[in-house]
Amino acid sequence: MTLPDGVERRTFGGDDRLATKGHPVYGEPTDGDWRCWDARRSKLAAMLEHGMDTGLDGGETVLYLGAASGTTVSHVADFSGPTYAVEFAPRPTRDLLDAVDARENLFPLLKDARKPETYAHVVESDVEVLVQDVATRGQARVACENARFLREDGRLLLAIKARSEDVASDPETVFERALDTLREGYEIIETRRLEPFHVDHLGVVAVPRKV
Amino acid sequence: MTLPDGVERRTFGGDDRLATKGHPVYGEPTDGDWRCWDARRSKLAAMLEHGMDTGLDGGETVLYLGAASGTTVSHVADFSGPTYAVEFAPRPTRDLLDAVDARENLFPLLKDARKPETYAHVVESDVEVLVQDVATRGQARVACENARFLREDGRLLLAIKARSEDVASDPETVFERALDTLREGYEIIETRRLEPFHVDHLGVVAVPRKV
Amino acid sequence: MTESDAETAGGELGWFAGVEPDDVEDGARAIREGSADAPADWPERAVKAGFAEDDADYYAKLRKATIRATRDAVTERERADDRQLVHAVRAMDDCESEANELAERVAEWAGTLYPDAGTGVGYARELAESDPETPVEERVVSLAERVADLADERDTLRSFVERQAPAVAPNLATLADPVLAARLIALAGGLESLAKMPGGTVQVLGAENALFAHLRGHASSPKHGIIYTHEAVRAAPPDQRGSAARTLSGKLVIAARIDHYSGEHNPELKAELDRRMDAIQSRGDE
Amino acid sequence: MTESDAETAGGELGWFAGVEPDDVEDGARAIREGSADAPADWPERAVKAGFAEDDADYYAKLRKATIRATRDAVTERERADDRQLVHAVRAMDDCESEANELAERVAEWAGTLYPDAGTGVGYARELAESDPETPVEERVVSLAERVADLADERDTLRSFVERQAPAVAPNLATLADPVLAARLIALAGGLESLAKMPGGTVQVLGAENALFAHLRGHASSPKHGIIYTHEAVRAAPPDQRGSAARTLSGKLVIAARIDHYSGEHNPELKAELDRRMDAIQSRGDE
Repeated sequence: MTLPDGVERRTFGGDDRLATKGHPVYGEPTDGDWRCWDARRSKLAAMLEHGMDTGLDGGETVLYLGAASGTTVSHVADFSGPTYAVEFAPRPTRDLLDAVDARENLFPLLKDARKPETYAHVVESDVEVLVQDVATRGQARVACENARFLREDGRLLLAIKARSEDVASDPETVFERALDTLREGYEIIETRRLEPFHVDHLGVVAVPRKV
Repeated sequence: MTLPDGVERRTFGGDDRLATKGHPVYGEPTDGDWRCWDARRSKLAAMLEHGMDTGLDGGETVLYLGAASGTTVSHVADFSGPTYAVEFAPRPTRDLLDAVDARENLFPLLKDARKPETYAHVVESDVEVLVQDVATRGQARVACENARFLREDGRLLLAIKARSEDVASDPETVFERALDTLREGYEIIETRRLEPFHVDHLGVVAVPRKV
Repeated sequence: MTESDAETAGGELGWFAGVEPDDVEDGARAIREGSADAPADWPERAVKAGFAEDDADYYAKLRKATIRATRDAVTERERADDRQLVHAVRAMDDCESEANELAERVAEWAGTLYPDAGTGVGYARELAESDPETPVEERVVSLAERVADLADERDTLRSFVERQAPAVAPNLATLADPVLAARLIALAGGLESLAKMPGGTVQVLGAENALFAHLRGHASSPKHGIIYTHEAVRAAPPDQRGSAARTLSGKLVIAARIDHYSGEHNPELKAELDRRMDAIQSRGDE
Repeated sequence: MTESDAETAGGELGWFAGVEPDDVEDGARAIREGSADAPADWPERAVKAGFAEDDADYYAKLRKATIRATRDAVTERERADDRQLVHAVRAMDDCESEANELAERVAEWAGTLYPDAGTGVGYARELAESDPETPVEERVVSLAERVADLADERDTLRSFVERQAPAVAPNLATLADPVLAARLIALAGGLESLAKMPGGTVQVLGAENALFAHLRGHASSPKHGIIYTHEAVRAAPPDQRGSAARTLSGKLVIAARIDHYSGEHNPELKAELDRRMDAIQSRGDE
């Protein structure tokens, strides 16, 4: 599996880590222009570390749901084209705005990912990658609702957090239920548990279902 | 193990059951003067069915704690001498009074078994058998408090209900704790689970500790 | 050493001490009220003290006295159940009003968070089942859980009252419904007080505020208090309500008296009430 | 078919529709308030409609407008946090008073059942842990659990308030304690209202009843409302309390203004308050 253009493996503190080129955002280790992209802090980086078939080449148009304070989306913007970052909570969005300051291709939106109609007049159609990392119940439903933004051969890169769905059930059961819902809008290409980087998280790569 | 005088095995509805001779009390099956003493309805009968060494010969002076509506204590009075029946709740005691009507040797007391000083002026000393079936927490403590009534070589016949002590812990743990408390006042001769007649109940035979 | 010395030495007296051999009532009182730290050979002592001729005679006397003591104690304890009923119905009303109050706070708060927020205990129950996503939502949902718990508590107390009222006051609970019966007992301060009230007082129980206003000359005399919630009064034609309330409260007092003094259930009371109410109803129809 | 026909045909309009190319503020407004069922190729349409020269120009304009929109929305949403704080502190007081009320009922009821019954929330917590033995006891213990739950809820709300108040109003929460800060915001009806109040009004917030009595001529002017709970007022010598309350409320209003308009924490405010309070204290000592 090759990494996207703009993502490289570099050595930080003696360890081999993913890195992107850009202005530092959250105090991450740097090496010249390169900034460390730690799989322990980013589910997308963990998917790349696990060699999942993300389909990322670099330069894609991206819709990122659940941008939080911008840790991951700042790396994504480093190697992508226009990147729309949706986040619902005001406090982390303050930090996200700092990451935006140093990136020309990053567009922040304080919106609820469960309500795509509130940003469909801003986010363009046919984005090539939909990255989703929201920690709310109904994560698969959110992905289905947002399929409208993705082009036919685009990719959904989804991290499902079991505890956000259901703290009482066993994670595998939760994942199966989520995948069942996801299949209403997507064809699933690959799934993989994100341990050891993220406990009880499932990485999913999917493409929109042909209508 | 021999049964006490006045308790016999007889056939009721094709089954071999314990029976005592006396006026029927609660609609139990009868066979002539004999009334069926069902181990499913009586913990003391279950102890006899299991062949526990109750030491009962018949004709003993008995203090019965937790007489409830009189189901078991009426059988006890059928084959014993003076029988003191202590019960705390008024409603079942109304029924107990009916059982008393037909038994010259049964003395009802609406008293709290946790407060023996409230009936020590009525119940005589040196009773030969202390039967206890109270469904309150601290069953072993109640037995210790009432040891004062028992003669040196008398027997405590105790049924411990696990759920009355602690619904959350496993019954064996509960029984162990109760037996530890019981040893402060008694020497334990025999213990036995009362399944299948009574779930999560422990039958205990004990004698007062030599001082 | 005489026997009375021995008893003093032991420090303890049996139930029969000071009781005349044939005074069952006094024996029963001694059994109920007495106490001792340790038991003794009471049969032997009673014989030696001349209370009984022999053991058999002692046990016969003991039996009579324990039966009498236990029967009295049962009656008294069961009578105390009316006080438990009073506490239960008051607690039920407390839970009801607290659930409603807190539900208002929940509705007000949830309204700032959820566009589809509703009101009342029903909405709070719904919200209590939902999954909070922010620390604020956690607090609102948790508050909604408190509302649901209080409403459940009220429901359980209501079931308790509905079960207990017929046991405490079988006739009153038949004429009124069990909850109304419990409320009347609560307002009167007990079944005994209710049984001793004139019908006119029962008629306005629960309308004390209106009654005081009337006595101060500010308002007309109230025609009914809480018994207004009884269907016989509510169903009566408006101009017959005073008459219906008067009749009902008279019957309720009779029911309370039977419940207090005999405790026997008398179905005839209810039939009589229904006949009287039908008559009042048809008077209105003319 | 013109571009505007095409847009109408698609049924959807982009955020830039009707927005002047250089009007960032209006663009931001459209981003925040607009909506569409489905996305479209907005960059292309914006260029065709003459809103942008090319894609690069469109994205530059989009970026400016989204940053502005998001910054405004964040500020507004965070400001709404003061309202959440108000709800939280009111809910906290509700839970407190309901727990106390219900604890009284528990104490009254338990007193009829247990000789060693106590009173208050503390006793209810104790009782809630006990094992009921009769149906009545089950109800009382369950009611005690409701008290314990409400008291826990109050405690959790207090922690929430203590965490949130410094985020919403850092300076106010430093000068007053966080709970008092929240209460002042609640009494004023929001941080903005508090920021706009004269010091004299803040001084008597929470003493409205006493103030109205004064205005109707029934009482002397109240010297302090809820700020009386502040240690600076309570610790002042009795004849200096009015002065302490006046000084404190003046400083609290300044704190509320900084919190509302800039949000920057200024430790100097607290130091200044302490100096003034020391001066008042020593005046009393003379």
